[in-house]
Amino acid sequence: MSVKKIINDPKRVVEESVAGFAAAHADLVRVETDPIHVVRADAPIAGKVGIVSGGGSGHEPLHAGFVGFGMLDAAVPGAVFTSPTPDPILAATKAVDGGAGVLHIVKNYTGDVLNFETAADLASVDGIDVRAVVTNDDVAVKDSLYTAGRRGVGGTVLVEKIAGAAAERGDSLDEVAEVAERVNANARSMGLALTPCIVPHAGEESFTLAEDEIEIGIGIHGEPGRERIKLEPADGLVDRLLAPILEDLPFESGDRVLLFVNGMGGSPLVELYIAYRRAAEVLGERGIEIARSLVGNYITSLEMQGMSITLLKLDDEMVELWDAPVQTAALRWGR
Amino acid sequence: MSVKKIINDPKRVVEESVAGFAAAHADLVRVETDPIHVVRADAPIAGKVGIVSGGGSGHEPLHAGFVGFGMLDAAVPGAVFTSPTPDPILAATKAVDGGAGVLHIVKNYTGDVLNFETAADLASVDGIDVRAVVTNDDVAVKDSLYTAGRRGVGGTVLVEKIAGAAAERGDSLDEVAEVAERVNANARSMGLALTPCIVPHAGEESFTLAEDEIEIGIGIHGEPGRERIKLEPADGLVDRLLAPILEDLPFESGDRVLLFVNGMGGSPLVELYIAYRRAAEVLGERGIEIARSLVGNYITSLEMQGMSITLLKLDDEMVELWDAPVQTAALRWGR
Amino acid sequence: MGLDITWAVDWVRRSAQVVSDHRIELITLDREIGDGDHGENMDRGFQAVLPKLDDLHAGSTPGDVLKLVATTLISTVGGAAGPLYGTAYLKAAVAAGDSVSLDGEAIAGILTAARDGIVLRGKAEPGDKTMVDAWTPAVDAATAAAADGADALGALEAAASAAWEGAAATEPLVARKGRASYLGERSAGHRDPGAESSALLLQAAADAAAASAGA
Amino acid sequence: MGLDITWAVDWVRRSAQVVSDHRIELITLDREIGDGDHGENMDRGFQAVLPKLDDLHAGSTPGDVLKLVATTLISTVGGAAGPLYGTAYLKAAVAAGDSVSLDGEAIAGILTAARDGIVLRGKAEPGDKTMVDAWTPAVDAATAAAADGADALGALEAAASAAWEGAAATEPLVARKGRASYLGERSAGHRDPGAESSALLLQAAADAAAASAGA
Ligand SMILES: Nc1ncnc2c1ncn2[C@@H]1O[C@H](COP(=O)(O)OP(=O)(O)O)[C@@H](O)[C@H]1O
Ligand SMILES: Nc1ncnc2c1ncn2[C@@H]1O[C@H](COP(=O)(O)OP(=O)(O)O)[C@@H](O)[C@H]1O
Ligand SMILES: [Mg+2]
Ligand SMILES: [Mg+2]
Ligand SMILES: [Mg+2]
Ligand SMILES: [Mg+2]
Repeated sequence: MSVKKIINDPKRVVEESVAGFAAAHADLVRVETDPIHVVRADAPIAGKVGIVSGGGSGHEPLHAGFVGFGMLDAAVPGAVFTSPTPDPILAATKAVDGGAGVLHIVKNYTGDVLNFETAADLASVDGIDVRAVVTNDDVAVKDSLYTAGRRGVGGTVLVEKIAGAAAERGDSLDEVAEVAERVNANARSMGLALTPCIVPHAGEESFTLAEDEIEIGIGIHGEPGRERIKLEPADGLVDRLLAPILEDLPFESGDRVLLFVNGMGGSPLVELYIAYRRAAEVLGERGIEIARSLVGNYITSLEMQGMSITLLKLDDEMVELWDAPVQTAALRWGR
Repeated sequence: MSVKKIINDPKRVVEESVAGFAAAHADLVRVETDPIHVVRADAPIAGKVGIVSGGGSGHEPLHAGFVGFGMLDAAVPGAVFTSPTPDPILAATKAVDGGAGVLHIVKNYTGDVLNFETAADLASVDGIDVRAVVTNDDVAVKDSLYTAGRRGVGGTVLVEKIAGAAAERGDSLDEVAEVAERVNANARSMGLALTPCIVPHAGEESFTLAEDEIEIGIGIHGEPGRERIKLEPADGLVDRLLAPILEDLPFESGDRVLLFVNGMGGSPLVELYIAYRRAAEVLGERGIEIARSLVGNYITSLEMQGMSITLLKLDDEMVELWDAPVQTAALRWGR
Repeated sequence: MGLDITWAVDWVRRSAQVVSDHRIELITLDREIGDGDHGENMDRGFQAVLPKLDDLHAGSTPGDVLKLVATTLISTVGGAAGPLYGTAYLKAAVAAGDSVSLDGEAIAGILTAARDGIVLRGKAEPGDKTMVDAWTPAVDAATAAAADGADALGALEAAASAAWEGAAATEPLVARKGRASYLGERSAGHRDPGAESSALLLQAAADAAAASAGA
Repeated sequence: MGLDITWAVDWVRRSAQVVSDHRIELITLDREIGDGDHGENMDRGFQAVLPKLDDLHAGSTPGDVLKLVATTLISTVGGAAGPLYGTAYLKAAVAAGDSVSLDGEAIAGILTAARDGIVLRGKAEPGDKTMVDAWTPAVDAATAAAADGADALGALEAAASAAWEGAAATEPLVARKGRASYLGERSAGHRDPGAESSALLLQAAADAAAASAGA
């Protein structure tokens, strides 16, 4: 075995990991194995909009770690870095449909979009009302005809929390979809990697970096970024991520934001807080108020070292929904 | 800069990181900088036993991430992998003394023990009633005259949670110390590393490992373990950690346990759950009931890849205290 | 001589074989400008098709085989390639209809339908550095060959060799669709993994046709 | 000739210098059988002492300097070495008392007190592969030299050279105290970092004495 990981058969990584997740969190979720999907223990909830998200594995705790009260009703993990096929998405959609319709939260990648689309088509045939919100908050990618469009990254976590709270309080499918769209439209992210990651079945680093090089503008699939630069001190790195984020929306003096400093999986917390410190300083200088914060590894790329920063411009409803109780394996407060 | 980390000046890592932590969690803690210690926002609480822990930095979220309602009243972070000096421990002890005395939770390392001892001596001079509980749950170390004794590792997190809940419900210093001792006495841990870590000021790997080698029996200070072996599949690794744990207490059929699969900082969650799956399987075969679980990065060694497993034999009071509400940056439920 | 069910089944077996043989190569190409899973995804998909071939009933047509491939790839491959290849085989199956034997013109029609399915789902244009850059020249070559009177083998041989040229021609391109597009200019200088797998599959079709002609 | 406040201050300055010069070496030794911070810890401590030397008032004694070093190391070094060295300097300060000039016997007494302080706190015995293995031969050598009539310089030179031998002699030992003990047998073959820093500090004391004698 050439890959240095705590795994058995590389082909069974997702299956075994999900089994472990199910055993560890039996109070929150149940897991179906054929096809694999993770469902909130008490799903379906009659009259509540169901929320399903999913995508390739390797980004944990996204998405299964967010299944539970006040967030997702189901998560569909694909193979590592590979969007799930329509079957488990369809199965999850059926499992959480409580008659009020189902929202699909889809990160904007060709594969995710196509597979969720097919599943949604099949679900409507079964009479389930499905809406999809496609997250695309990554400013590292130009949103133009010449790309597959911006990727869904850190903002996805915020969309899932806030839409989840809206569904939990009884909002309709239209309302839940609307707030999800609003969060996505007001979120901007950018990430960097100090090291690549290793996909278990590939057995080699996703890209190669010299001792003193880092990748700016990486996504979450271990793919290289837009630009390779020499390593800089943390403050400079934060500034590089924040500048394009701030000018894109734009974020302006007087705005209230949620500041989300996310680890890519392999960076120690101590570093994420050093980055948070600088980000808070920059926002302070610009008169932008940090009303809420999230720091930690929430949307990752296996063992990649690096971070992403997400800014979400908040309105009162978003703050209320952010603060609402949530009870999942990876995000929990209020109960 | 040769060290690939998100840091500025290697000598200011702890200071800047704690500043970021303070800014991100101003609702939970306040941070004093001279000397550095992190105090629960509402400390001191009159009539409540104060709980202080601390140790070298680089193990985050331990300990600052556990400051808040139902857990620690203060955390004292030393330099990276270096026990704090008595001054900040003393300052933290004074800051959290609500008249009911203060419990020091100290991991068994020569430096931690000596520095906390000195601080406790100084605090008693100031009339504060201080008790210390020294955690030493690491079965990788022989507890004999020929070592510095077993190290405090994963069990420390469980001691902090459970003692914190006891203090929160109003137990006396003697009672809090007693339950803390009881948790420590019933907890056993062992860890392994797939990769070393890099202390910022040292700038080099804490030890070197070949592509196919791992260290069994590592502690949390980036120090090498007892034994170096060839990499094995996850199930075999889990078995290697569990065997000495199980026989040490011993854990027996009919026991109810808390199973804690802890990441050393750099291993993806997906791997920790694969390990959890096997651990649950082994315990099931032995008739040991997993009553509570914790999976994630809670006591780490910077970016080290690896894991530790902790088993705690539970009694009813421990379960009740484990389930009690906790509100800290890294562990939160019930409020 | 037309191509029948034997050819279709042989094509699938050969496809599974070449994809498995080139698994690492496809992973490596995808690692360079994507996320390193294309070889794994395709291999998982075709390995899943193999046992299902045994379930084909006596009177099955090439179209039935194509449909079987389509549904299996859709439900096992995932990623971008799963729905794209799935749609390709599905549209090809529709084009093949109930025919028990496919001549040059039928083959050209099937390939055209497959390519159109990929474009319908993925919205890529030629030059975007995707599998479309292997399929479009392949379709053109097969259509021209069939118009010139080529038989099914001739049409597939023309398609395969054009697909290889198309795959090679993706190397200098800057990607505008799929994951490689995130790299911008840095995507140039690498071959598109989906174009490579497309050429492999079309070559397998031609090889199966040659074997069936030789038999 | 006895050693006075000038020597004491010079010793501290030289200590800070050698610890800084050997910072990486001490880190490396500690990385091999510990956690790689010993050089950083000692350097942080002695750098913190330096500015405080300016605050010494006119009539300060060697004992005052030792006490200043003790309190500063205790509050800045941390780890195991902080309290151990801190206690060593504190006990040494007590032994030095109010003396303004220290002869060979006084030096031997001071070193003995320092070593006893380390043992009191750390409970290590000779052969446990700790700084005690540098201090104990140093104390023995200084005591013997003083008994033979050596002056302060002579006592310190004897101590320093014995400390170096003691530090070297830790290499084959299996550690039984401190972090290196966790390694068991694997700790053999490496020099103890605390023994090395002890030898460096005692050498600095001897060098300062030589300079003061030469002056
Ligand atoms: N929009 C598209 N149209 C046509 N082909 C595409 C499109 N997007 C991606 N592809 C093809 O898919 C291939 C990647 O497939 P794969 O690696 O399996 O999926 P993913 O990109 O989701 O990891 C690319 O090499 C490209 O040929
Ligand atoms: N119990 C002890 N008695 C004497 N010296 C000790 C003891 N424990 C550790 N030491 C000394 O401390 C040194 C390590 O100091 P340092 O690296 O600064 O602290 P830490 O081990 O806490 O990281 C060891 O090399 C050893 O000489
Ligand atoms: Mg993929
Ligand atoms: Mg240390
Ligand atoms: Mg791919
Ligand atoms: Mg050390």
